[in-house]
This record gives sequence, C-alpha cells and structure tokens, in this order.
Amino acid sequence: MESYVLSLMIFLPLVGMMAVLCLPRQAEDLVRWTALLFTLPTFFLGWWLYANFDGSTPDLQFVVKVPWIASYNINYFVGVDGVSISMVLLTAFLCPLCVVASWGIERAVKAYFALFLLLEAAMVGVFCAMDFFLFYIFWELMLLPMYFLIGIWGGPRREYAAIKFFLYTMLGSVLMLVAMLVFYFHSEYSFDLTRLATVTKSFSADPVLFGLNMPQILWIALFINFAVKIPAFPFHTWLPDAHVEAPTAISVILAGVLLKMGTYGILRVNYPLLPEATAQLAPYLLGALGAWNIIYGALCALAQCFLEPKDLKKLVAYSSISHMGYVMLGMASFTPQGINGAVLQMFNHGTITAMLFLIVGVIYDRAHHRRIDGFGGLAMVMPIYTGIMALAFFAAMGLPGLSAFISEVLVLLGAWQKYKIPTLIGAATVILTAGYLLWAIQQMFLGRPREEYAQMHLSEISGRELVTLVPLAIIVLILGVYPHAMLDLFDASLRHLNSLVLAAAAQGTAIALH
Amino acid sequence: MPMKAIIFYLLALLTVGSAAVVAFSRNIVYSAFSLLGTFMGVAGLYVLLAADFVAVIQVLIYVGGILVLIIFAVMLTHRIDDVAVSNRSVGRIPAAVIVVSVGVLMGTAIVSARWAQTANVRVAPTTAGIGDAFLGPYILPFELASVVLLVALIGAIVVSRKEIR
Amino acid sequence: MEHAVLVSYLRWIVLLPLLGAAVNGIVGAAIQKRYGKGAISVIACTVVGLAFLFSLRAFLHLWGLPPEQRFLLDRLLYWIHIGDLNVDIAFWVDPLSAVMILIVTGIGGLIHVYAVGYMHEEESYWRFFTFLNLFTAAMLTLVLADNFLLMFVGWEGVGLCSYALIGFWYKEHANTSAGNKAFIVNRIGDAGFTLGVFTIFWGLGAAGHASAVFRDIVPYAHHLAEISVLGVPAATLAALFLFVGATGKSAQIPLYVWLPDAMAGPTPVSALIHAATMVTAGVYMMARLHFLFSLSPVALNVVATIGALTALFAATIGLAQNDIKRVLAYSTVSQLGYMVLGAGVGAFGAAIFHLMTHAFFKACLFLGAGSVIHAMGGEQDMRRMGGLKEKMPYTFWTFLISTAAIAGIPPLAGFFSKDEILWKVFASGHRALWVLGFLGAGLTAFYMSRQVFMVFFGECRADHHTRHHLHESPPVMTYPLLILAAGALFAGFLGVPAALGGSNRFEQWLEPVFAVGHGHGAHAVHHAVEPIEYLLMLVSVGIALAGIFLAYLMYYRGSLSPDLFSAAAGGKPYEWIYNKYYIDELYYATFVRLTFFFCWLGASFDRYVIDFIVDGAARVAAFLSWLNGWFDNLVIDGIVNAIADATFALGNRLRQVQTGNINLYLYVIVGAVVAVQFLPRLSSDILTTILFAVVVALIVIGGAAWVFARRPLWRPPVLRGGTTQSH
Amino acid sequence: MSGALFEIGLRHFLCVSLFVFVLGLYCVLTRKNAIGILMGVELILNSANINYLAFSHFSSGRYDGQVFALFVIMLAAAEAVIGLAIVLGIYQNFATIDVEATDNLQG
Repeated sequence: MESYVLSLMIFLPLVGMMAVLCLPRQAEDLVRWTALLFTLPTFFLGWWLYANFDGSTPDLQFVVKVPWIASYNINYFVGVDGVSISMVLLTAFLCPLCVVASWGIERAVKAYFALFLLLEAAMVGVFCAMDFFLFYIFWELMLLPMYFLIGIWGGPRREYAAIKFFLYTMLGSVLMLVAMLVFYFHSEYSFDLTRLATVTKSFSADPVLFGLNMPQILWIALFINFAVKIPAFPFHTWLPDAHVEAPTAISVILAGVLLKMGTYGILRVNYPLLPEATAQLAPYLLGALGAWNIIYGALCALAQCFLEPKDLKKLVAYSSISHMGYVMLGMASFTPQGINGAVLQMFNHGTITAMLFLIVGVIYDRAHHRRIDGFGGLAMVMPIYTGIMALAFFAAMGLPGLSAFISEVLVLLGAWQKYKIPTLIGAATVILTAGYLLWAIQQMFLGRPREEYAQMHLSEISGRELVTLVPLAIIVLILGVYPHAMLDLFDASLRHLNSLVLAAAAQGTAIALH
Repeated sequence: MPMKAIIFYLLALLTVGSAAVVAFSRNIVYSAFSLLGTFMGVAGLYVLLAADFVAVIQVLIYVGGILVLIIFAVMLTHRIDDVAVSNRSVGRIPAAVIVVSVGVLMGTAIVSARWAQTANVRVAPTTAGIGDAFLGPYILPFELASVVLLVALIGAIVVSRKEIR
Repeated sequence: MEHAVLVSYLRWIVLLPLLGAAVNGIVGAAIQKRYGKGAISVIACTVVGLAFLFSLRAFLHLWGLPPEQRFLLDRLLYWIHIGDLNVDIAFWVDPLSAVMILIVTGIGGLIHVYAVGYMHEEESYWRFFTFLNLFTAAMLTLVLADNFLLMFVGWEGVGLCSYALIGFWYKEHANTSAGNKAFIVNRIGDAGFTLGVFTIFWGLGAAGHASAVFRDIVPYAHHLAEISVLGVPAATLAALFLFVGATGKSAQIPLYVWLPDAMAGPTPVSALIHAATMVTAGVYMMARLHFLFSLSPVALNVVATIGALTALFAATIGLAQNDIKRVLAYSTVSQLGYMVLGAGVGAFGAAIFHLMTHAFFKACLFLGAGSVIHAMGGEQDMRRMGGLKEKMPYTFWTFLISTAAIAGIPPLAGFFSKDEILWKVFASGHRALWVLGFLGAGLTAFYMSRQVFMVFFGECRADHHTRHHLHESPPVMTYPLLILAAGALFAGFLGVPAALGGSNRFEQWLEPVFAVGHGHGAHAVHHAVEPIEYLLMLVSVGIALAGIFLAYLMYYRGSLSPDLFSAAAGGKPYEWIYNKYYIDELYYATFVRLTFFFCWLGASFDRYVIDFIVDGAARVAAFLSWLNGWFDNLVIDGIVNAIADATFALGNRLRQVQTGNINLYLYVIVGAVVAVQFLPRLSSDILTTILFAVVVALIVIGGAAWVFARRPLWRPPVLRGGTTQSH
Repeated sequence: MSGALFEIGLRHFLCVSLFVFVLGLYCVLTRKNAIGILMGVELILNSANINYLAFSHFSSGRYDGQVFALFVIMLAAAEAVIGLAIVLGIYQNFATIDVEATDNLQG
C-alpha cells in the first residue's frame, strides 16, 4: 500500500476511462455513476495519504522509482513532499465534486467523462512526478483532454477559447521542453528532479544572451511556461476566455487545479533546480509581477461590473488572476510566512474559486445567462443559494475566519519583510476585491427581482448542487479556524526549499532589497 | 473397326453433342442437364487415355459437385421458366466469326504440328503414381491447392451471405 | 505582563454570542416559523446577557487583583505558527479591555432588548438577530484579542456585520449601496491596519523580537523608533498605517463618509454599531497600541489634528441636517473626533472615558430617535415632527438628558469626559486644536438643542394620520432608554477630575495599562491642577449654554430666524454645509471615477492590446498559411491538376470502352488473340505490324462496342475532376 | 486414311478437345446469363483437361499431365463455387443475373 498508493491514484482514473469507454453510449446514467465510482478511490486514497503523511520532514514520501525507458535514463519516479501532497489532495478532492457537477452534461456523455478521467489522471500525475520527463509527459497529457473539454462542451465561442488556451500552453511547453533537454544533456543524461539541482553549478556564470547567464535563461524559459498556467500578466488572456466558454466543472478544474500547476511548477522545478537564478529573478518576475497581477486582475474584475458583457464568470476568472498574484508575491518573499502563505493560498484559492464557479454554474443552469445586471433580488428567491454564495464571496474577499484570510495575511506579512511597494499594492487591492464582489452581490442578489424572474420561478439550489458546494464550504470554514490542518503538511518542505534558495543567494549575489 | 475406336467415337459424339446442346440450347435447364453428358463423355475419354484416377475424380467432382451446384444455381434464380430471358444469347454472328476463326487456327495447329510421340504408352493403374507425384515434386502446389479451396469455401460463404450488399 | 492569570471563562464572552449567531443563523428560520419570534429574541438576548455576566466576572476578577497584575489570559486554540509568527486564538483582559467588554455587552445587551420591540414586525427577524449577535461576537473578539491577527478577525468581522445590517432591508438599492460603501471604506482602513501590523512585525523581526502578540510587543516596541523604512521611522509608519485603519473604523476625515450613509440600517443597528461600539474600535485600537503611538510624535500630531478637524467639520455639517438620524450620525463623527483628538495628545485614558460616556448617551439618543421614528411610522424628517414632548414622555426625558450630556452640561457624563479631553489638549500645548474642539463643542450644543426643539417642542407638523397614531413606545423599548439615560446622568462621576475634587477613578483604573511603555503625555498633566483648568471649564460650559440659547431663540421662540444664517454670504456657505461640503461627490468624481478609469484601462488593455497581439500572431500565421496554400493551389496544384486533368480527359474518353459487359470483354480478348495469331503471317515489318495490330484492335473493340453498347460511345468529356460525378 | 480414322491417336483427342473448346467459347461469348457463361467456362476447362491427359498419355508417358488435370479440376470446383456464390449474390441485389443489366462498374 505504502508505495503503490500514488500509482493507484494516478492510474485508477485511467482504468475508469477504459471502463467508461467500454460502456454503451446510451447508458448515460451508468456512465456518470461509473465515472463517479472511479474518482472516489483517488479521493479516499487522498485521505489515506493525508492521514499517513509525515509533515515533519521535507523528504519525498511514498516513493516509487522504476526504470521506464532505461536507454534514455528515464524513470517512472513518483513521490510526494509537502508541496505536492497539498495539491494532490486538492485534485483528489475536487474531481468527485466536478463529476457530480457534470451530471447535467447531456452531449456525448461518454466521451466527456472519459476525457475527464484522463484529465484527472494527468493532473495527479503532474503533482506526483519527480522525473522531469514524466512530469513533462503528464503536463502535456493534461492539455489534450482540456482542449477537447473546452472545445466540445463549451459555450458559443468555445473553439476560439480552446485554441487560444492550446496555443498559449504550447508556447510554454516548447520552452519547458528546451529547458528540460538542456538539463538532460548537462547532467550526464538524467531527468531526476531531485538530482538535477547539482547541475546548476556546471553552468558558467557568464552572460550568454541579453546579459543573462545560462541558469537565468533556463529560469525564464521555465517561468514563461509556468506563467502561462498561473496565469501571470501578460500571458493571462486565455484564462477569461477559457473560463467563460468552459462548462462549469471544467472551469472548476481549470481554476482549482490547473492554475496551481504554474506556481507548483515554479516551486518544484525553478526553486530547487535553479536556486541562484531564483534569488536573482524572483523579486522581479514573481514579486513585482505578482503585485501587478493582483491589482491588474482586480481592476479587470471590477471592470466586468460595468463593461459589456458584464459576465459574472469573467469576473470570477479575473479574480483568479488577482488571487494567484498573491501566490506569486508570497513565493517571492523567501520568508517562512510568505512561502507558506503562498502554498496555503494555492489550496484555498482552489477550494474557494471552485465554489465560485459552481455558484455561477448553478445560476447559469437556471437562467441560461450570467449577466451581472441580469438578475436582482435573488436573495428573496433563492435564500439558501444566497447564503452559500455569500460564504464563498466573502471567503474570496479574504474575510477573517475563512480560509483565504489566513493565506493572504501570511503572504502579505511575509512579503512586507522584503518588498514594500508590491506589498502595499497587494494590501490595497483588498479594497478593489471587496468592491467588485460586493457590487456583484448587490446587483445580482440584493434589490428587487427583475420582472422576468419575478414571474418565472427560479428554483432553489438542488441537493446535487449542495453536495458539490457544502464540502468545499466546510473546508473553507475549517481552514479559517485551524489552518495548521494544511500548514503542517508543507511547512517543513517549504522551509527546506527556502533555505536552498537563501543559501544560494548568500553564495551569489544578494537579493536586492526593495 | 476396333472396339476402342468405336468406343472413342461414341464418347466423342456424346461429349461434343452434349457440349453443342449446352452452347446452343435456348433453355438453360437443358443446357445444365446436357452438361452432364459432356462431363460423362469426357470421363470416358479419360479412361481411354488410361487415366483411371482422373476419370473417377472427373465423375465425382464435376458430376457430383459442380454440376449439382450449377443446377442448384439455376433453380435458385427464378424466371428460368421464361426461356427467352433465362438463356438469351446475343451477337451470334460476330461470335460465330471469332469462334470459327479460332477453330480454324487451332485446327490448323492440330493438323500441321508434328506432335511428340512417346514409345512407351503405358496402360496401368495410375493412382499410386499420382499419389507419389503429389507428395513428391508437387507437394507445394498440392498444399497451396488446399489453401485455395479453403479460401474459396470461406469466400463463397461470405459472398453469398444475405447481409452483404 | 508575564504575570497573566490564566483563566478559561473568557472564551465564553466571545463564544456565547457566536453560538447565538450560529443557532439563529442556521436554524433561525425554522425556529421562527415553529416557535415564533419570541424564541429568537430569547436566544439572542440570553447569550448577550450571559456574555455580560462573564464580562462582569472578569471585571470583578481584575478588581480583586493588585493593579500591576491585572491581566487575564485565556488560550483557546492553536492557530498560526509559522516561522516567527506564533499566534493563538487567545483572549486577554486587562483594565482597558474590561471596560470595553462591559460597554459592548452591557450597552449591546440593552440594544438587543430594545430591538426586540423595535423589530417585532420584521419578517427576517432571525436574520437581524443573527447579525446582531455575530456583530457582538466580532466586537468582543476585537476587544479581547491578544494579538493583531485575532484583533483583525474582529476588526473585519464588525465590518462584515455592519455591511449586512446596514443593507438589512436589501430590497432598497440605497440601503445596499450604503452597506457597500461602509464595507469598502472600512476596507481601506483595514488595508492600512494590516500594513501597520506588517510594519510592526517586520520592524520587531529586524530587531530580533518578531511577534504579533500585544503583550510581547510592548517591551521591544522602542526598537521600532530606531528602524527606518521608506525614509520614515518604522514606528511612525506603523502608527500612521494603523491610524488609517482607525480613521476607517472610527469615521475620521477622510474616511468618515460611510457613517452618515450607514443610517440606512434599522435604528438599533445605528445605535449599536454606529454609536456605541463599532466606531469606537479605532479609538480602542489606538489606546491598545498607545505605546506605539507615543513613540512617534509625528504620528500623534497627525492623529490629533485629524481628530480636531473631524470634530469641528462634522459638527458644522450637523448644523444643517434635517434627518433625525443624520444629525446624530454627524454628531457621532464629531464626538469620535474628540476621542481621536484625546488619543492624539496622549490622553488615552480621557479618550476611553469619553468613549464610555459617549456610548451611553449616544446609544440613548439613537434609541430615542428610533422610538420617535417608530412612533411616527417611519418618518425621519425633523421638519415633519414637533410637539412630541407630551405624547412620548419617557422618550422625551431620556433624549433631553442625553442631549444635555452630549452638550457638556455639568454634571452630566459628557461634561466630564469632553472637558477632560479639551483640558488635556490645552495642557499639552495644542492651543489651536483646543480652539477647534472648543468651537465644535459649541456647535454640538447648538445642533443637538435644535434637534430637541424641532422634535419635541412646538407644534406637531406631522400629517393628520401620523399624528393620530402617535404613541409612546412599549416598555421593552423604553426601559433600555431609561437605563442608558441613567448612564448618561451618572457615568461621568466615575471620572471626576482632581480639579473638581474627584479622584478620577476611571483613569486610575486604566493607569496600569497606559503606564507601561512611556510615562509622558497623560501623566505629565495628570496631577497638575492649574487655575486655568477651572477657567476652561467655565468657558466651555459657557459656549455650550450659548449654543443651547441660540437654538432656543431660533427653533423654540422663533425670535431669531435660522434664515439669517442660511442666507448669509449669499447662501453659499449654507448650501455647502447642507450638501455636506460635496465630499461624497468629490470622492466619486476623483477616487471612484479614477478607479473606474483604471478598470476600463485594464480591461481594454486586455482586450485591445494583449488579445490583439495574440490574435494578431494567430492572424499572421493564418495569413502565411493562406499564402502558402494559395501558392500550393495555384502553382503546384496547377501543375498537378493539369496532369490530372489531362489524364482525366483521356480516361474520360477511354472509360467509354469499359461497358461493364463481360461478353464484350471476352470478345476483345479472343479477338485480340486471333489477331495476334494472324500477325506474323502478314508481315515481318515492325511498323506495319503495329499499324495492323492497332487497326485490328480498333476494329475488334469498336465492333464489339457497337454491338453491345447501349449508349453513344463518344460524349463531350466534362472537365475539372472535382465537379464531375461518375455514373 | 481409314487407318488414321480408326487408329485412335493424339490428334483424335485433340480434335474432340477443340470442338468442346470452341463450343465453350461460343457459349461464353453469346450467353447473357451468368450461369450460362459459367457453363461455357466449364466446357473450356474440360477441353483443356482432355488435352492434358492426351499429351500425358501419348507424348510424355509420365504423370505430370494427370496431376495438372487434377489441379484444374480442383480450380474448376473452386471457381464454380465462387462464381455461383457471386451469381447468387448478384441475383439478390439485382433480381437478375443478366450480365447486361449488371454493368454498374462500367466506365
């Protein structure tokens, strides 16, 4: 059990995909239940993992390493440390909920769930892979189902959105591939992420291009790949389009898990492999850019309140950009609070944004539009829905007592110790965040119902939708009061990572203090 | 007139006469049944040629197999009672011209060629010799023949299935 | 401070109201449906009442301890421990927070009781009490927190509850807008607060003593004055950031704008949140962090100036308002200005004293106003009131007492507390600020008296229907009024200054808190009794009486027309005051519009620049592939197609030969064989042979075709393969 | 010539074969019925067999001719099976086995 648990988590969804593919096309309910059945083992194994993980050490755990393509020294190497386990848990947790949220998919049900299970396998794989090549394979594997899930089951402009997503991601992938190969050839042919760290020293410190030395170029190449996923300005415009067009559950996965891969990748690859370049570049490309992301995303989200098409989903999408900025800022601070806050924020953003998208999905299923100015007075019509919505919106706002508060405060507290102006921007943006969320609440939920909805009965949130929302709400509440439920997992790993970077920084150039 | 010659001419008459009926009959059922005469006559000729085994095989396969098949096919395709439709023949004159010219050509060849003659005209049972030949120098064609038959068997089933368009 | 007494009952002060909120929030709707509104109010009032009893117990517990050991600590939950940051959910009571929890649970409890009567016709009764309880819990968290982060939980929690309660009647757009405004403006303050906390944490961390727990900060706070950040000492920066937070919560210039709008909420909410408790959070926070503010004279001066300006500024606006609650709202802003002014001159004790007395009389005033509004059927315009004195005696008398208290008439509570502040201001050398506060006191007396005269005296100006239904409020509303009025009458005696022969027990009680850190400020002037103090008292009582007299002349006797003032200088000053100096409009035109502009800029940048580049790249690629395709089609495919067309044309002719007729094929085969047989005999010349072969073949083929073909052999061929369909 | 007439030799057999062949060829060329054509083919094959055996008997004196004759019989059987199956297939689809009617593959 110990060693196979991760492999089971990765491949059980694939088995599920096969099973779904073997079912008759007409048996749609059977397909749905089968898909749910095959996401549950991963979910329960996630709990098992959580219970058995030793958070007091930064070492990899549950490791399996067997040769895969021996002639190229490629291994099937999986394992989790504190950073990855939190993301694995998030994925394992969100996937069953997303299957439930996808219950209403009517079109090509079988293909949808097969692709979904493939996506889950790839996502868990990315977070578990400790071999660069394996990581790359899973990374690319994720792209394929995502493209089809947006491109086939999406909204009116789905082809545009899917292709945009695909192109952006491919741009990054190419750069990662190149960087990966550079590492491979410089390391006497190894893809082992835990060993590649020694390679950096073999690079010359002399500038080779635009005054940047080799590690810095590699860092930037990898960063662009991950920045597309985060998404960091200016690689972010695929996100609003993809979110607006994607079906609800896919938006949840997109925001809940895929965006985390960007920041996770930076922590997994950039930090340990290129610590010196990290120390040199992170203040600009993570710190300053993170702050810019925070305020830019918030401004754009606020713009959705008064600029056509006033799409609530677009607002939530931009808010994701803003919230991921906190992760970047926290990561760049190299303080225990900042970096812990960043990873906690990754998890919290995963749960809260998932709630937000599910909430948007609920109203879209009923009214078939998402215009912020298209409703009004929903609090009267759908009180329970409004209550859950309020919890999610206020959690997104970072209200104390809810999970995002802890992570945002930790991030800002950590970042302030290094960066003054970026943190000032980040802290000031909570005003804008409150602005757009409150405005959306006011226009949609408060006031009097619009004529057409006063007549037409909008049904209260259903049991199935509650099943998807309530677990997330509980997590949000628990982590607000007892954040150590998550913090204990990754504190040791992050301290180790942080010390790596700080040691490299102490050797090389000192981090520029802002 | 030796007995052998009489038998030969009788057999030749049967063979050619039946073949003529096959070729010229306006009724396909007649054609099919007169094919029987041809096959039997040919079998007789084989005996005259001291090919006992082949003669038996001729009777077994041609008469017992192919002819039955053909008659079945004739029966299974209806409108055979409509003679004009069932066994119509067209373009007889050009056909006759070509056939006659072929006949003349080949007849000339038969007459004019100087055929090799062997001194050793054996009249003996041939089965053992044929068996040796099949399992000796002709082993490969023999095996191939079995494959061909198998393919034909399967092919016939596939082709005649109702679902096949 | 290491001698804190560990107890385990403090948690109930917070948890009980929280529990009440949870019960009412989750199952409140069901309870209300099944057991009626009474059950809801019993739950809500009981938890606050019990919290009051626990507060009282804490207070008495402290009382029994020697002054320097008066600290109680209750660790509830392991919370955040990352690196140097070690904070728990822990509650802490010292004399300062003891006073605060008594105010919050005591006055809050009375307001709960009052709300039972005031809100009895409300449908979402449970929702109201949920948020009222939640508010109480949040405020108590703020007060009892032993560290910054937990304090911030309460800090934002009260913001959330005020948002929910201001917009309680959410069907009206104006109410929800007011809620939004309150929350967002408070958020500005919150951002300042967090930055202040970060600065402290960072500064102490740089000195090697990083902590976010108040009692651990005190001994090392002086390090902050030695560290510089962004060109200013960390202490000053932190204090200013925190003061931004205070201006948000305590409605000081420039962030006071939310408070007057917050009157959109139900009146008990106005009383609870916007008079007695929430707005005092800023003042409380400054008192709690007095040692930090004391480190930075610059920050203190800013605080004092802002406070004094707010006190006068809000008072002038209050002069011209006609909405009964708006007058009180501006009065609250003004009084908060006094408290901030007190804090700014280092008189934290006096500020807290005024905070307490103000809580009594302002809650009483608001509840009295609520009683009036209740009686008037929702009418809030004072111009339609008048003569309510006889109809509502309890309301009238309590309102009158509170007005006198706020006006500073001795020996009521406001006199002692406000004069204490003004005296400290004067004594600390801020003469100009004293003048501002002094003028504000006069204005306060004027507009409060104006309110009393307009509402309770003279002719009743309400319409007939309303006049007919005028009635005194039920006991559940008047008893809290009486208790609060008693507080307004007597609370001042807790802090009778030495100059008047008192011992100022209140400040003595708080002294252990403010004695730590630095001893100047409050202490320097505390014991010095100077003749000028008596003079100042006389002067301020004089200006209060003058204000009242002026109001009497203008609004009771009518011998002096208010128009005299409103028409002064062409009516412009009056217009400005009446329209609140157009501050809201100014903010809208600047900050809000600017934000919107940036939003528009950002969104447009996304849409027109980044997406233009992305789409442009895609278009260029598409154009190149189009060009490539065009070349392929026209040149390469042209050649290929030409060959194909030729082949096709040929094939199209030749295909005629393929009639699909087996007989024909046989003819051709046999005919060809025959022809070949004849060939060698006819000629040995190769050319002739070929010619002959062709002729024979054509004859054979043509003849056969002529015999068997059922359609013409030669048809005009159709060109362009793509459009031809086979037969 | 009487000796030539009654001394049955190679040419006699070849002549019989020729007649059968010619009749078979005529049959193949003129029949419109697919089965008729098949019957013609059978005639042609039989004539070929007579030739094989005649040459085997008179010219070589070995068994090769007989072996080939047997192969031809075998192939004839296969051809008949397939051919008739096709005929039946055509009949199912076209309701006729007239080769003029079934010219879908014409150019």
